[in-house]
Amino acid sequence: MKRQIPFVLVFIFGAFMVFQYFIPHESSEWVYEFLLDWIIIIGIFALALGIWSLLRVSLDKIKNKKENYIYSYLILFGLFGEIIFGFTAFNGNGESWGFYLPFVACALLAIIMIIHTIISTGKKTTFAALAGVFILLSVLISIFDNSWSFHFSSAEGVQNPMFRSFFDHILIPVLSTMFALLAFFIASAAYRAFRARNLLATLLLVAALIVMMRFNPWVAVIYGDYGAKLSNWLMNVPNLAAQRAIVIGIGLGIVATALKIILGIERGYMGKG
Amino acid sequence: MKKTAIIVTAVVMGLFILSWVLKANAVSATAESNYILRGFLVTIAAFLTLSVLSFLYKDNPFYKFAEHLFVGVSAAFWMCLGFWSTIVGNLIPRVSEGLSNTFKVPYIGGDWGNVLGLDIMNVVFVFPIIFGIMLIMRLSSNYGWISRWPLALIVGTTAGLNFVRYLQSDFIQQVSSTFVPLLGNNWTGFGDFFSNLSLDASGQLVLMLANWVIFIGVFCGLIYFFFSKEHTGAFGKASRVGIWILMITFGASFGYTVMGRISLLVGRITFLFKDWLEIIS
Amino acid sequence: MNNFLLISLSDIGVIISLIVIFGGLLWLFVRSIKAKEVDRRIIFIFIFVAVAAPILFPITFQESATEVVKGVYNKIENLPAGSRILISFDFDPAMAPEVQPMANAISAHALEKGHKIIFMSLWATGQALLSQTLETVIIPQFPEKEEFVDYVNIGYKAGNEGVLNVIVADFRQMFPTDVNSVPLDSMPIFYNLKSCKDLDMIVSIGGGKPGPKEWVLFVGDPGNIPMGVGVAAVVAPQLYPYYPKQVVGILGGVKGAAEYESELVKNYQKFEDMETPGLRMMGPQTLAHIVIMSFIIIGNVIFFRSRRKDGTK
Amino acid sequence: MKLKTVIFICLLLLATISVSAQEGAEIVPETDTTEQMPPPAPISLLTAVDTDNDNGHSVTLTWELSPDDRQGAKSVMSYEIFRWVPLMRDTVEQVRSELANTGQELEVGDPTGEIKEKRNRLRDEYEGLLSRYSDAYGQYPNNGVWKSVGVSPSGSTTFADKGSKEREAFDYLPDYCDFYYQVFAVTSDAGIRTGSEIFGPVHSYGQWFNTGRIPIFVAVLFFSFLTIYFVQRAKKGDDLYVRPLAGIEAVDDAIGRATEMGKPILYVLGLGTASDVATIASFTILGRVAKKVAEYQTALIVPTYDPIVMTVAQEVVKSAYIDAGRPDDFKEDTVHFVTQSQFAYVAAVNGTMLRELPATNIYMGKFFAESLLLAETGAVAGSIQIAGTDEIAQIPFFIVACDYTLIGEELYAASAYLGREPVLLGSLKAQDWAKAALVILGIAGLVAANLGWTDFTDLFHVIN
Repeated sequence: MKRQIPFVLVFIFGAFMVFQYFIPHESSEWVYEFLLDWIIIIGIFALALGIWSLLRVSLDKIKNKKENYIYSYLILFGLFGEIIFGFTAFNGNGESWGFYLPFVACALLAIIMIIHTIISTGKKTTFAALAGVFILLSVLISIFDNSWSFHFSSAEGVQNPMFRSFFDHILIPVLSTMFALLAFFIASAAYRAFRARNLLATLLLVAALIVMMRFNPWVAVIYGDYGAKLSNWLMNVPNLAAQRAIVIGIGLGIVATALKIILGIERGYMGKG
Repeated sequence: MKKTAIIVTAVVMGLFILSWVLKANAVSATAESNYILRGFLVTIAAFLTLSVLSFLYKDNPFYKFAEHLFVGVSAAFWMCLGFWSTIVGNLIPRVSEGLSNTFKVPYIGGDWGNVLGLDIMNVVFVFPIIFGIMLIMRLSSNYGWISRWPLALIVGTTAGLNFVRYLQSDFIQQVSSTFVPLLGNNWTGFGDFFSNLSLDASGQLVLMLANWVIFIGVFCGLIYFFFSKEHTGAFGKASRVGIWILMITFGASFGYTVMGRISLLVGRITFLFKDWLEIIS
Repeated sequence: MNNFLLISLSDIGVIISLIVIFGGLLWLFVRSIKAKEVDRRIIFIFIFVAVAAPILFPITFQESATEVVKGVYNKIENLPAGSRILISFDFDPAMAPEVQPMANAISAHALEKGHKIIFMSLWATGQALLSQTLETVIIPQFPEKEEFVDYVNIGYKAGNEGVLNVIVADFRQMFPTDVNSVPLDSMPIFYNLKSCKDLDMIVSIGGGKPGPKEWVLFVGDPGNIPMGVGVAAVVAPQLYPYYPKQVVGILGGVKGAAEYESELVKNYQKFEDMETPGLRMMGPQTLAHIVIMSFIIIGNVIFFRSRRKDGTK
Repeated sequence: MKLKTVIFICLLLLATISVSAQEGAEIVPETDTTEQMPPPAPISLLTAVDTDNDNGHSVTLTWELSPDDRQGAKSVMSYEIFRWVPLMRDTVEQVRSELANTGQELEVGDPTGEIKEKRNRLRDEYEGLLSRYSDAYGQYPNNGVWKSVGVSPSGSTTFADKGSKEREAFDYLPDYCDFYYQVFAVTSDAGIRTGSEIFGPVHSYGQWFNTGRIPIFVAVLFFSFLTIYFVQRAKKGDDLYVRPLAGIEAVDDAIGRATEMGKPILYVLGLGTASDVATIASFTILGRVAKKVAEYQTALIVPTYDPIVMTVAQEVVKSAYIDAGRPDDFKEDTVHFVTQSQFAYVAAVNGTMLRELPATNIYMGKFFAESLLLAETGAVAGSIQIAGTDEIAQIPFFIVACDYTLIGEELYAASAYLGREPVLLGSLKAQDWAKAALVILGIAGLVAANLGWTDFTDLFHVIN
């Protein structure tokens, strides 16, 4: 029973999605549209699952003082800092910040202390007392400072300049620099792997060189337009053919797997390998 | 060993503070408010950029610092956006009038009428919440199995969508695109063909060649992907041609990609030079 | 595609950095004949210098547009004024240096031709970049264009392909309002515009998933709407199978952006002095490509020399 | 303050639009004119039918061109299409716009609940009106006017009067109502025009089958038949050959190598979700690898990106250990969640590679830009690397940086090949037959295209 119901569900929803494609009637469209909405909404709950796992892994490291556990505090700071920014808003015109940043600091420390109270084995009372102090401080600030406010009631938190600042000055630099590392790695991979060991490797190497040539101004001087034309031809003709062959293959593979899933032939994804 | 680490950390901290002060000073000159904060933010962005770049040398504490901070902030960022845009923006207006008022979003439930005193839209959109909660039940060891239901919903729906969609886009469409005239699009006879022979990209010969290469490439490529037949004889030869064409393509795409990766590095270095050091305009 | 180098001889910085790069490469080449492998960190340093030097001391190149790029350009050029174009920003800050110049150039071109633009994004992180384009390109360059009439920003919606599935049939179901909660029904630009099928053209700019490919599969192709795409170089080859049937043209990577910009600068007086980040980025590109190609050659020299050594032993 | 301004502007715009719409729309066309120029000849054979293959709410008109279409002095420049609408439509539209306005007012705030009450009242009224709509249309030609619904350029002989299916949209077009149409041939002087004969009544309604998609329907049936047929045959015990895949053969050797070296195996599932086909294929391969690993008692590390993928992978590995007869050796943290952020995930996996120095790295699933970051770091760590992905853009990087790579569809085939389960092999056989059919169709289509038989190539034309 426990095992069968999910496969029945898979069949029902899968078969519906196949049939609705052929049914233009609005009742079919209606169901189709809200099913898609459902999936988007369920996805958000999965995100909560992810955050929970992240927290659990970090707390586990801190609790057991595993290697590099000190860095797990950074995860906690980043996580809760950004959440606080995302749910509070700044009322002022950007001139006066009041005690907003001290509040954030107190709230963050309070959260960390609460977590410590929960996970620590000894010194529970010390952590609890510290947590109390920081909670009190942040409550006091939130009562007496009018330059900012909680915005549990509207999406203004996302417009909070600090929320955006964290995005602009922490997320973006790390993300785009990680990505930029690829410029270095692509060079070292080319150096290491592009060696004419056999026919296939040579084909790979020559094609790569031809395409990269179009950036070489001296090649353009010697061969005129033909270098660039050859590289475009490579990208447009053999590339198109190979892409199409792969796309058709992958398409068929996906279609076959989808069919197997709908019919309950493929069951590996439910955890029985 | 320990001593060097302390010295390096101290130097980096010193540089960080120096950059912060100088940057704040530079910002304050442009009469922007909160210059201390702005100076800090630009400095931390530069610091994180350099920290990640230091990974090229080897794994080190600065890299770990950037990485862990990044993990925390990104998780929270996605969560906040998902909450405001999907839960508040899409779900709440459809299920609860009270919550809609609290979150100041227009309540759109009730548009589909009532059945047995229940609002249809409310009922329909309560299901994803139930499924979402079932998904979270995964955390429970006793009721974890129930999380398979929403998984079944997601997998089943996507499978159904994929089934017809890929059949159309990647199969029927791609096949019909392969129906190309092998003699080129405006064939005017052999006499004309040989008298106007040129290597020009829009010339008849090149167009014809392109169509032939596409035709042979697609079919040899497909033959390479035959799994249930031994690749011997003519079949094996065709499959060889197939893998050659695949390799040429992979080499070409690799070479093509270099450009994009360099651009990303340009972006980062420009940031360092322009926004942080201000040595270029 | 006539690239030729326009180095002003007075530029000492350029000369020095070129000497450093090519001298270093020569030295490595000599070493390679003795079959000595190069440490990856040395390659990293070369790449860094090759990219950083042209940023400090600009080197410029000339560009002219190729057919695939012209496909997008001509489509925008030939649409009757007042056509409605949707431009979707499907990228994140990491990809932005590569594709945002295209987004800027295409938006500017479309507005200049008198088209109306609907901006949106399938990536949460794209929304900030979208506002950036509005604030730094559209508003300063086209002060006479009115929001809600000539362009509108309807922002980001979560749901990836799900969003596309919905808007191909009905816009308002996914986007009842624009980014500032102004209802679409109140905007002249959305008058009589129900779904994507009522658009005259869609331009998707991106490089990941969901991105241009999903737009083609889920919207452009089923809705039979002309699609132009601007993509990061890495995914450009993937879109070629859809050209020219399902997409009118492709801008691939920064080179595509540079070509589009050069076409704009050439044909429009208004754009003569505009910022051309795409063109500017070609200097580092060229040097870095040469460095990588040199390393491939060096690697092969090492390979053949060492094989010979092994053979003689 | 800012919000108020915006709303004010919006209301203003809305008002302008509705006013202009009313001005422009409901003109009873004047057919007789006192100009010297004679009116053009009317169009002929006007017919209107429900638009095919849609959800209703649309009527398609066809006609024969006016003889004066772009001809001569009284040249017809365009055709204006009119539909008869009952007078009640004004009331409907008024209630509708009031209803829409209350929606906007609600956004500003509704402290007393007054607006909400008004909205409910309006909605009841609106629904009541709509229920009488059909009757009102049925009263033709009494109590109604002709309303312009669109203009079609000269030379065109069809027009789709398409409305919205949303009941509260401004262009809602009800189904199953008697519609009457008239088409005017209009000259360059908008006043000089000639109306056609009136056509009606016609209904719009939704269809239950999209005939334009028959080719796909046939493909669905064909493919399902093939799959079921070969799966049945495989179940009966037919021996099905699968050609060896170098990448998969290498997996067993790599596990052996890791055992000899006493180093772990790193299995990366990629960034896919549990519904991605590549990830689903990867689960099957993971099951095989885990079983071998359990038999050899080697260590396995599976960092995951997606929480759902993590839980599934845990169960897959667990059952593999049970199958291998070593359930006690299974540890929960073999499979662990890292984070749901692409580059942070990569950073963590890269760290693992440099610290644990695994003998073998296996990358199977969906990979994006991180493919090369992972594979290069793995190469630095000196591991044997086997990769497989269906993400076409990333295949070149794996080919360059890894020792073995499964290209695209090979990844799906590998799961069948490794599993050796007859049903999976059967479906692989079906895939090959579909491919063969495709090659034959392709060649036939090519011949047809070259001989100019468009009838055949049109068979593959899918109407959307």
